[in-house]
Amino acid sequence: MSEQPSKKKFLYINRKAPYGTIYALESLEVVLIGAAFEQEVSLAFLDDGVFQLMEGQDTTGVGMKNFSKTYRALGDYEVRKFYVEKESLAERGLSVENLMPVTYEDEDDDYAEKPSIILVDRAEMAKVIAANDVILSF
Amino acid sequence: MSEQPSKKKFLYINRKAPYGTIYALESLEVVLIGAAFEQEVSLAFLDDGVFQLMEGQDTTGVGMKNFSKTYRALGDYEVRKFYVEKESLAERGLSVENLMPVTYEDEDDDYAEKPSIILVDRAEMAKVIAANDVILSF
Amino acid sequence: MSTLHTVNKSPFERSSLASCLAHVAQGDAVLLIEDGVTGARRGSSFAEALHAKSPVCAIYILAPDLAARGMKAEDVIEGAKFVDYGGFVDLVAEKTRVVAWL
Amino acid sequence: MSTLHTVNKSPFERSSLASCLAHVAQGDAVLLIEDGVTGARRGSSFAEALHAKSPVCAIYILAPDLAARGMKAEDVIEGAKFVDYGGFVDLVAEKTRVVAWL
Amino acid sequence: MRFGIVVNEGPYTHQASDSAYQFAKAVLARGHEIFRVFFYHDGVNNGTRYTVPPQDDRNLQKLWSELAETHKLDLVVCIAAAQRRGILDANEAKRQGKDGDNIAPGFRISGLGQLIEAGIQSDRLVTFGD
Amino acid sequence: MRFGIVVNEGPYTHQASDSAYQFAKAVLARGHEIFRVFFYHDGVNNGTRYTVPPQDDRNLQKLWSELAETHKLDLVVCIAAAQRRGILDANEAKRQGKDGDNIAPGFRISGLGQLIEAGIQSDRLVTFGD
Repeated sequence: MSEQPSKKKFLYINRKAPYGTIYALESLEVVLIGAAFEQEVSLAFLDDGVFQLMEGQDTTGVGMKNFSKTYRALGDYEVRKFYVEKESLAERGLSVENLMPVTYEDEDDDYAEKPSIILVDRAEMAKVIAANDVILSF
Repeated sequence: MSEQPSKKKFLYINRKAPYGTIYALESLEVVLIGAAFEQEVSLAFLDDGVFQLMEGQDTTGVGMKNFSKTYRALGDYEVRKFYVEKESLAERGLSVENLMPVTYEDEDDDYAEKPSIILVDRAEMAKVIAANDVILSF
Repeated sequence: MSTLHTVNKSPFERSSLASCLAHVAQGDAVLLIEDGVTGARRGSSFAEALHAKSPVCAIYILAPDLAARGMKAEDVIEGAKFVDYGGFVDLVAEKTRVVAWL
Repeated sequence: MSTLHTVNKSPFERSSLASCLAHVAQGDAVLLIEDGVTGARRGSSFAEALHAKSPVCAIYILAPDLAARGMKAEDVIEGAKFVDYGGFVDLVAEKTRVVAWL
Repeated sequence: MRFGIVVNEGPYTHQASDSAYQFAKAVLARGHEIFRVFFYHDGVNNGTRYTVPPQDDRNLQKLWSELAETHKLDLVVCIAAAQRRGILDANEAKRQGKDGDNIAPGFRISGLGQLIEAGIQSDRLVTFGD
Repeated sequence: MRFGIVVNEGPYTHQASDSAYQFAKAVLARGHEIFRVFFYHDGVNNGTRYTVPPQDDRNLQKLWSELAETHKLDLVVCIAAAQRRGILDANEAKRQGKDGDNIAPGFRISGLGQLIEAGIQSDRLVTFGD
């Protein structure tokens, strides 16, 4: 039987818009639970997944739960790497200014507030995927 | 209350490939039941829906039920208009020769066997849609 | 005798909006709902194709779905009209038939 | 240290195969399963884009899914390789990780 | 005017059930009539009383059941689709030899003919799905 | 080698459950081990014993239950996803005040941590979905 590494790198790939389907919300539920397992965790937002991070989501009119605030809380759970694909934003007429600010407090730097969102191009996103051990797709 | 016409024109729009999802099969189940209601019925096959009519479907390896023979039996249920879109075929590298022959017996013409498949271009398909009263989408 | 077409999927993910636009008739209306509203985003790669159809058919957007996805009226293509669920009902009543591009 | 990418949707309906191909690395493999096999159809509007990737990564097709959709080996693009479910398992074992493009 | 509504997906996974529910409420608010709401494909999963959604989220089964009660709506779950997906009423459970049922109040199980009839009897048929 | 398998869609509606089942059989036939099959999203609907598919079609719930019994597989249904969709075991039914349960033999309900654990403990994690 093969040896298990003590720590694995988990990547959550988010490619779907929120609300039209439940995948964004149920992905977030896995991320929250997974944060307790002391693995390395990164999130990738590409294709329609970038809509999950839109600032100013207001679900009052559709009667659904607005879960967008949860992304901002992930920094407290040591989930601090949000890779967002530039080309996906551009195709959708979006720029990083349309996204909610997601930050974390860096305990190694006097608790300075630092951005969790890391803009990458498509080639860099391919490298992010290849650098992880376990890929969960939503 | 508005008057109900005694007869309505029903159009079944099939846009999905078979087996990957159940929509093609459950569309067919509606068509079979609907045939008993003495309405005018037409089927439209566009986009990936054209794959539903592929000749030679063999589901042995995937362990799923092969329901493709049912299309050929629809002539006996007075379902005799299969509008198939040319552009959808061409985009998928298909021609009408790749489709199963679907025919019906014309009781007004000495039971001559006639083709149910009617090839239409996109503009004609738009007219088919606009000529019907009730549209069921699968 | 015109048709209301509803599209509930993002045109960046699925071909349903493109297929819908290829099958509309003069005087029809297209209503974007659910994830379909993303297709109306100004400056997106789909905006031009959608806007090009506006002389043929009116483009409507279900406003509650737009708001849920963090977008405002000024974020979508020019000429698009907004409805709430009541306006959706009115559109269905005005047109002769509804085609859902699922 | 390469990746197996699985794609289960038709590229005529969804953007997942296009997105997958835009993110493969040299030496990766792409396996088309379920409705994804339709993307390998010879002469289709997607065939060239798929074939163009073959110098970068190998294209595999799950044969039982191809048969279910009425297609034969000669109906798909040149250079594609065929596997059954056992071959699918072998591909997973050979590669370091699996990405499902859902 | 008389409306028929078709719901093709289960609750939560797709927005279809939410959209159909909001649309149905608006139809009634506009003074129109709803001839029937027909649940097909995974839509049958709206009709199980076993769901327990998170307390801070909407309960779609309850919302449908309450709307049906208040407005005397006819909520029909397709029998063929329900059998494939494990939605049963007491009759079906008995007929199929199952030890229980899970149909929610206000929903009834019936055949696909009810969908065709909704198409014939309604002035407009509106479909919500994936 | 040790495999983890994730099933994200219910039976029949999408091919995901069929593909995952055929894949699982092939994993075992190749002499590999299956650490766990985790059912998430609508995948939880594979685990209801109330399904009655047509007699000329495969019964996916039974196929999974039998495979689990023969090979001592661990079939885990996500509790949060199951609550939203109405899949209950006897314990959950009691806890939620429901009058019955519908979990199928060989399936067990547990938390999302079981998915993370499958990712950690398996050499390969393979996902089937929509």
